[in-house]
Amino acid sequence: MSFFRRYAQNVGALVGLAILVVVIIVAAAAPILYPVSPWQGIGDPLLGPFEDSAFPLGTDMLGRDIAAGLAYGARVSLLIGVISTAVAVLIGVSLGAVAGYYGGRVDDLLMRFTEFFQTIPAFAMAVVLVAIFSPTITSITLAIAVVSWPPVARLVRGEFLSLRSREFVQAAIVIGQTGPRIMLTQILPNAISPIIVTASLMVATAILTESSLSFLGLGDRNMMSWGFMIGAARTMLREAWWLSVFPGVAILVTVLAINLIGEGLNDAMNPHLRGRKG
Amino acid sequence: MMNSAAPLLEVASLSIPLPPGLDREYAVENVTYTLNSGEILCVVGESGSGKSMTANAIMGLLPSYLKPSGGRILFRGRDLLTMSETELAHERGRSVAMIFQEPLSALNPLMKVGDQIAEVLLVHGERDSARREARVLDLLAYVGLPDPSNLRYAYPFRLSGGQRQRVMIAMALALEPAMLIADEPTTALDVTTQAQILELIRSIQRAKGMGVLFITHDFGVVADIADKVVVMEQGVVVEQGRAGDVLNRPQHPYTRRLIAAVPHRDGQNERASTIGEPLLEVRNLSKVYRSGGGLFSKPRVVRAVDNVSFTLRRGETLGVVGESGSGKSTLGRCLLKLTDVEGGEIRFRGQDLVPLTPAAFRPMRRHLQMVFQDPFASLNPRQTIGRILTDGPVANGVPLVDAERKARDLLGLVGLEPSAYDRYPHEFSGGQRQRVGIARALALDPELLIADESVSALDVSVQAQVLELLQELQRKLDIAIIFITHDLRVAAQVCDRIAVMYRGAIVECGPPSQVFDAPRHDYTRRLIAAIPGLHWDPRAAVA
Amino acid sequence: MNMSKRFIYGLVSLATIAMAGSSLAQNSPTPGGTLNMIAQPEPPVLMVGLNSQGPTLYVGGQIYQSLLSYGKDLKILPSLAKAWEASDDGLTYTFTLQDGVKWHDGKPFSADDVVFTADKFLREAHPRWRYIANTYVETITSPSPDKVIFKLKKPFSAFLYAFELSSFPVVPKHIYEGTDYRTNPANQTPIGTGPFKFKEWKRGSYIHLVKNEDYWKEGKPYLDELYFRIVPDAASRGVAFEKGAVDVLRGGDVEGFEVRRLSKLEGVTTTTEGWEMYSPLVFLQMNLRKAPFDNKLVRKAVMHAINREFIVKNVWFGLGEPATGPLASTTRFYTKDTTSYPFDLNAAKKLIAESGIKPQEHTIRLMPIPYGSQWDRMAEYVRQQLEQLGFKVNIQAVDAGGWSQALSDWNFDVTFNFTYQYGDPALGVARHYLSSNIIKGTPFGNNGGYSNSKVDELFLAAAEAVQTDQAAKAYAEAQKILTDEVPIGWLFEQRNVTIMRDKVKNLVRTGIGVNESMDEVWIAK
Amino acid sequence: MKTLEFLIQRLAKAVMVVIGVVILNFLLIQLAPGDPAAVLAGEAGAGDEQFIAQLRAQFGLDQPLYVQLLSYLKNVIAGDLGFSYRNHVPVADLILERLPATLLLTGSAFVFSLVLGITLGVIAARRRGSIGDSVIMTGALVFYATPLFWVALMAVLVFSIHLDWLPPFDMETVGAGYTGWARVLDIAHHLILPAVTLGLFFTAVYTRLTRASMLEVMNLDFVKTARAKGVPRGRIIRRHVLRNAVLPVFTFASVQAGQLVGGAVLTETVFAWPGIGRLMFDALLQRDYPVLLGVFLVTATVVVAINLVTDLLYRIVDPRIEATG
Repeated sequence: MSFFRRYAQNVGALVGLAILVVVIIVAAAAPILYPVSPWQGIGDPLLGPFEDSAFPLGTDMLGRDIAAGLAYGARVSLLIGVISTAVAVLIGVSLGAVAGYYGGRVDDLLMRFTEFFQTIPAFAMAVVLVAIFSPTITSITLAIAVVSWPPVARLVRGEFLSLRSREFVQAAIVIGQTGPRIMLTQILPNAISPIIVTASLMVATAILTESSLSFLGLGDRNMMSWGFMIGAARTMLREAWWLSVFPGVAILVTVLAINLIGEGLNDAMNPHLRGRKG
Repeated sequence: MMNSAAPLLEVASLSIPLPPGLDREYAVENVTYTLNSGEILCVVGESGSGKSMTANAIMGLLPSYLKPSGGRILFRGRDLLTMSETELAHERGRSVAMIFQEPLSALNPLMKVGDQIAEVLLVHGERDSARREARVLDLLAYVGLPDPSNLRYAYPFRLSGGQRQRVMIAMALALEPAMLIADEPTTALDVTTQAQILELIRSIQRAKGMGVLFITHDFGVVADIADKVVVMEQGVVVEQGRAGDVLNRPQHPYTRRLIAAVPHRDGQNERASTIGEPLLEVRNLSKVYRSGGGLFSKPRVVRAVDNVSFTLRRGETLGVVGESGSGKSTLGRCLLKLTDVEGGEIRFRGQDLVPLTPAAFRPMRRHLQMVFQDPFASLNPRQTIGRILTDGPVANGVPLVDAERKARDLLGLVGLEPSAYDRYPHEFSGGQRQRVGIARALALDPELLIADESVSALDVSVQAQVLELLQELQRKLDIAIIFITHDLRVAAQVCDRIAVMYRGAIVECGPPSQVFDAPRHDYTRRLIAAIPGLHWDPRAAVA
Repeated sequence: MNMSKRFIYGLVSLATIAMAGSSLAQNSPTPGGTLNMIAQPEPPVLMVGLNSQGPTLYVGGQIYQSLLSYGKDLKILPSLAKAWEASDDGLTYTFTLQDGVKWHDGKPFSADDVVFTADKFLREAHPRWRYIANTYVETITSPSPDKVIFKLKKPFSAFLYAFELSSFPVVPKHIYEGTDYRTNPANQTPIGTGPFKFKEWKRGSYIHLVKNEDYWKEGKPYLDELYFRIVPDAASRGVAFEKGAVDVLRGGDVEGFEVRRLSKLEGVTTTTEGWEMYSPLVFLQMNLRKAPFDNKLVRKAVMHAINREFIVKNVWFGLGEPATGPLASTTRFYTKDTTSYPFDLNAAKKLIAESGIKPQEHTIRLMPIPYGSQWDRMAEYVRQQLEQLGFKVNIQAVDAGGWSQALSDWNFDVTFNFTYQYGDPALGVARHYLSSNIIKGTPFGNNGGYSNSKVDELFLAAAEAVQTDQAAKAYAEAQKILTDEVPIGWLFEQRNVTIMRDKVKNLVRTGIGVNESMDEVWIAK
Repeated sequence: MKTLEFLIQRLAKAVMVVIGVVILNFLLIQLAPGDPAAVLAGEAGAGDEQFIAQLRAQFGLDQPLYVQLLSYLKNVIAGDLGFSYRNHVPVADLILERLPATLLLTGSAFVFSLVLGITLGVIAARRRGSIGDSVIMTGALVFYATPLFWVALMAVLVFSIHLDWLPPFDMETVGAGYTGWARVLDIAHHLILPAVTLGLFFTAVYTRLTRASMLEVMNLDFVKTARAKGVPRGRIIRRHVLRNAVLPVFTFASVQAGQLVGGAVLTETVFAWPGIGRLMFDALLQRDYPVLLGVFLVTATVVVAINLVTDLLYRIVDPRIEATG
């Protein structure tokens, strides 16, 4: 059965994909849907949802459109999620691959280094990094990447360690391929499915982390993000619930969708684990 | 409730359909056989023949997606298929017991073996812990395990493969069931251990008068223990009868083919070991594994390869035979520098390979190639056959066009369709994959080929074909082969000389006739004595 | 009118104030009870001499006392000094101390403590006092145990306003003399002269003070115990008040819209009084060293472009008044006779056009002061308005450390800041405009780099004026010049609201509000 | 047997990791703009350059970096975590005062999430495909996707404000003067909301993990052996599957233990819990570096200690470790 057929059999995964596609479309079309900057107060302050048809989700204390904020926030969340994950995967795969393939001292050294990062609570570390380098979208993305690579490194190391002793890798050595080439063309393609699955879940975690950082006031002040919206409105929860409920739901739904996709990918890529249903 | 007139077990027209979308409709179709008390019935067949399926059906251990669609399984006249799970659980372990192929994974790693045996007694109503303990000690002693009073506190990982299987047998015997199902119980074991376990099963069966359903792929084992034989192919019983009849006068072509493929000594293959010039000279090669060293304790040292010396000539086949842990595979890895070496020399065409750095050795690798054991693990599942075959030449500087042409030629040489070039490994059977593995090695025009258990994972008929291919290629290309195997019969069939390894050292080396007929070392003698079906001549059966 | 005469005899009957309080409450004080408050953020230390942040003063003000206090009308009131006197030339100030004052450890309080505090402790540890002491004070002596004499080098009209709690907390000489003030372990168990003694500080949880039985005012304080709770989350603080866990919310404890909600609750009283001494004034600090803010017309345009009414109404939920100039309208010497800048985007755009600046060529870094979400909202609003003038604006988020550093090193384009007035422009206002105060290293100097010798002269003249009307004239002229030149974009005067339950009586009595010793506070049963 | 040696080896490794973490953090913090002296001066309301220079000298900030690092390391090894000039107390006192609160919070959250997570995971795995399974797994997925701070805010809104069941913040009733069991109960009452909030995400993680692990173990050969022995299903789950299935969950949980402290930063803020998570955050914003470093050091030590204990327990639970380790 093809990968896509297997994926399509998973209803949850399809729903997740559909939601994510909608989020992506909204994010991409934000400037068309809402040509005015989401920071510009264009309505009366604190309009409730559906009070004014021009602002179906209401406005905040400065009269900014919540719906526009959500649309632009999707861009930030996805951007940070995807890029930080990409960077983390890059670091994790490089270190994990080298450690797992070469083993011995190199492995020891790299894993000890990884341990340093794992010993420090990831979120606390992210908070410190962002605070130190001042919160910009770059520093936030990098901080999330820096705290999320260790699990990838461990995973990749494990995969490489076990794949390295597999016979096709031994065969590649015997036919005279060089180490880097073996890692890249023989082992990596075989380790890629768990990496993809992990990466998809990391995107979700990164979005959550960004929102938590924003909640603590460590978001990029020039980028409208969901976490920022909640952070800015959380003290008004009881006065103007819509300010924090809508972005909260947006995070929940998006992260949920990505998790569903991740599970779908996992099931589709590891067919031997299937047959659980029914 | 017991019907003493009925046979112990009667499988009648049993059919189990496979889920849709697979290559055949039924896992087993219309299978019928009977087993009486005091009898050993061997179900024999190759992988995918459905031989284990009936056993699992009897125990009610089929995976949830498989449900028998027809037939009956009568145990003492009662149909097991209509029993509830509770009723079945009541019978399991008490009336019917089962042992499996992999004793390590079949035992709970976190439970002491004594407890695992005692659990059978407990769940079947023995509430008195002192009686349970006494029985456990009895059983452990009965299956021939040393020092039962200590051993019952051991965890499975502490035991050897043979000991684990003995624990499994003790567990199966705990309530003295009327029937024992043994699903390939010796396949994962060394040949000498296998002989002991077979002997144990046979003696218990006789002593207790049990009926044993014994599933195996090995006709040698069948020859050793079977009273009755059922031969299965593709889910269907093709032939059954008394052991002597089936083994010596096989009727069905498939049975005949299987028996013909059983490896055997082939005296005609023996050539003078002086032909050709020396290609590889190994002198005093040693390899030591250290493990578990700490601050205060000395590391455990295993001399995996201990002072090994031999010479290999062009066009010669040297068999390296030994049981697991004998160091035979490590020797192969040392020769290819897949692992570093403690001491000694490996002179290839006069040059010592030992001191070479990996980078310096890489250009020479093309001369020394290897065919691996596992046809599934040795091919990169993400690469096409073409890519697999061209990677080596390309890595050694051959232009891609030339490499591709050569690869296509090789496909023909190893007997594969040209269309195989663009397909992926999973589209091929085990034997075909092993042919690809051979082609990959040959793509580099090697002078030395190391075949590490290259046919062990294959079904016997496929094994015969691959062995034939290797021999034919060797004749054509004049390659020297080091043939590493645990199976003396296979070595005897293809090798010019045989080196027997035991605990890292070569204890005996010589032409098959000498090793077989006049073994000098005690270990060799034990090894030969343990060959299953030693006194049965398959050639005579199909002659 | 001779200035010294105004202050010649300041011994005002404490009973007057107490009675004024009780007459409002319409029943008489009953002793006993516990008052629950919130310290937000948690003070780093309670030793007021080492830290003068709001919460430190709030809690420390119950332990430590200063020589003087100030009424809601900024009238000088006695505290540890029962009388004070200034010489006619404005160069000698004599303080007479209260009788029978004891430190919390039982040691008697005397003029030696005051001299030590002024000459040693605060001169080393207190940045504002050290400036005053080094600039104006010649000698500090105590001729007798109840008298302290300050001799000045030159007249300083604001001198008597420098003895407020945050500027001049009196510390015990016998504990601090000859020690490293910052690492002295006694900082953890503060010893003062105030109505309440330190009992326990469970960091992150609460600070517990208990009644000082030996307090120098007979029969005071009324309360038995004070709890200052630590509740880091603003919403939780609102809940704490609502649930009755605390009885008082100090200005800034909860955000503006919460004030609106909580003040409507049953049995709750609010007041904006008690901040007269500080009268915080919030302003936009522009860096005058760089384009475009080196251009006066641009600064005027900015003033026109920002709707200060909108800020007060929507960002601060009405808790403020738009500012008109450098002085808060609640303080002395304030004048209305200045240039005003009503909200007018067109006027602003016209000014930009006149200035010759091309706004689209400027990317302005706007650095909000990291003191909470309302400041962030204000930054977002200011960005929005500056963008309407055509500037590109980047908000540069910083934490307190980064803000302080950037401002102190003049490494900013625009930021917010605020100033406490401390009762006299010489103390709270002049520092932001004097060219002599263009110094690195402090966020509360003349960080924009404004320099006008006329303004310098006027401020100096006012500070050294012996006559009040001289000072008033000089300040009026300075305000005129400043509002024309806009060295700083004055935004609004904060109106901090103290919210309390009706049963809490006499809480806000003076111009320093809740920082005042709560020796007159009582709880109705 | 070899346990002592193992312990010494692991301890040495643990010390190395902690020192590594200290150095890493120390260097990291040097990258921060803004120095503590400037912040202090800022808070004091004014400050001249001389004043700040005096503060810098007092904090040792005028020394070269490597000297600061070396002297810090030396002090740490001697058990001295430095002096917080902002709070005017030794860092160790400050942290020790706040550490128990965090240990209590994270410990309760840890136990809560493990117990609940494993229980739900086992139920879901046993009833695979049933409605119960779907409900549990959907719940796990939702809590896995909900921001922690959001859950915290909602929990306060519902359980404290509307229902008035649980106190919305604080660790105990201030000024109530409870002692003995009354105090324990009081603290427990206050603990419920923050611990559950902090634990929910991890509960979701452990539920998913346990279920997957259970299903995997259920497919292993020895489970088949147990069935072939006639062991009833309930006993198979309890005696055979569960023990093997929770081992990876425990490993994961131990590795993740540090993450709870990260989450505690948020929880402690919302629930006014007087722990080190908030101390860390405050110290960070106020550039109180000795405290920040101290918190990281203590956290790392706790995490390393948890890992060590887990490893030791593992050696008891899983006999195979000793042979390979």
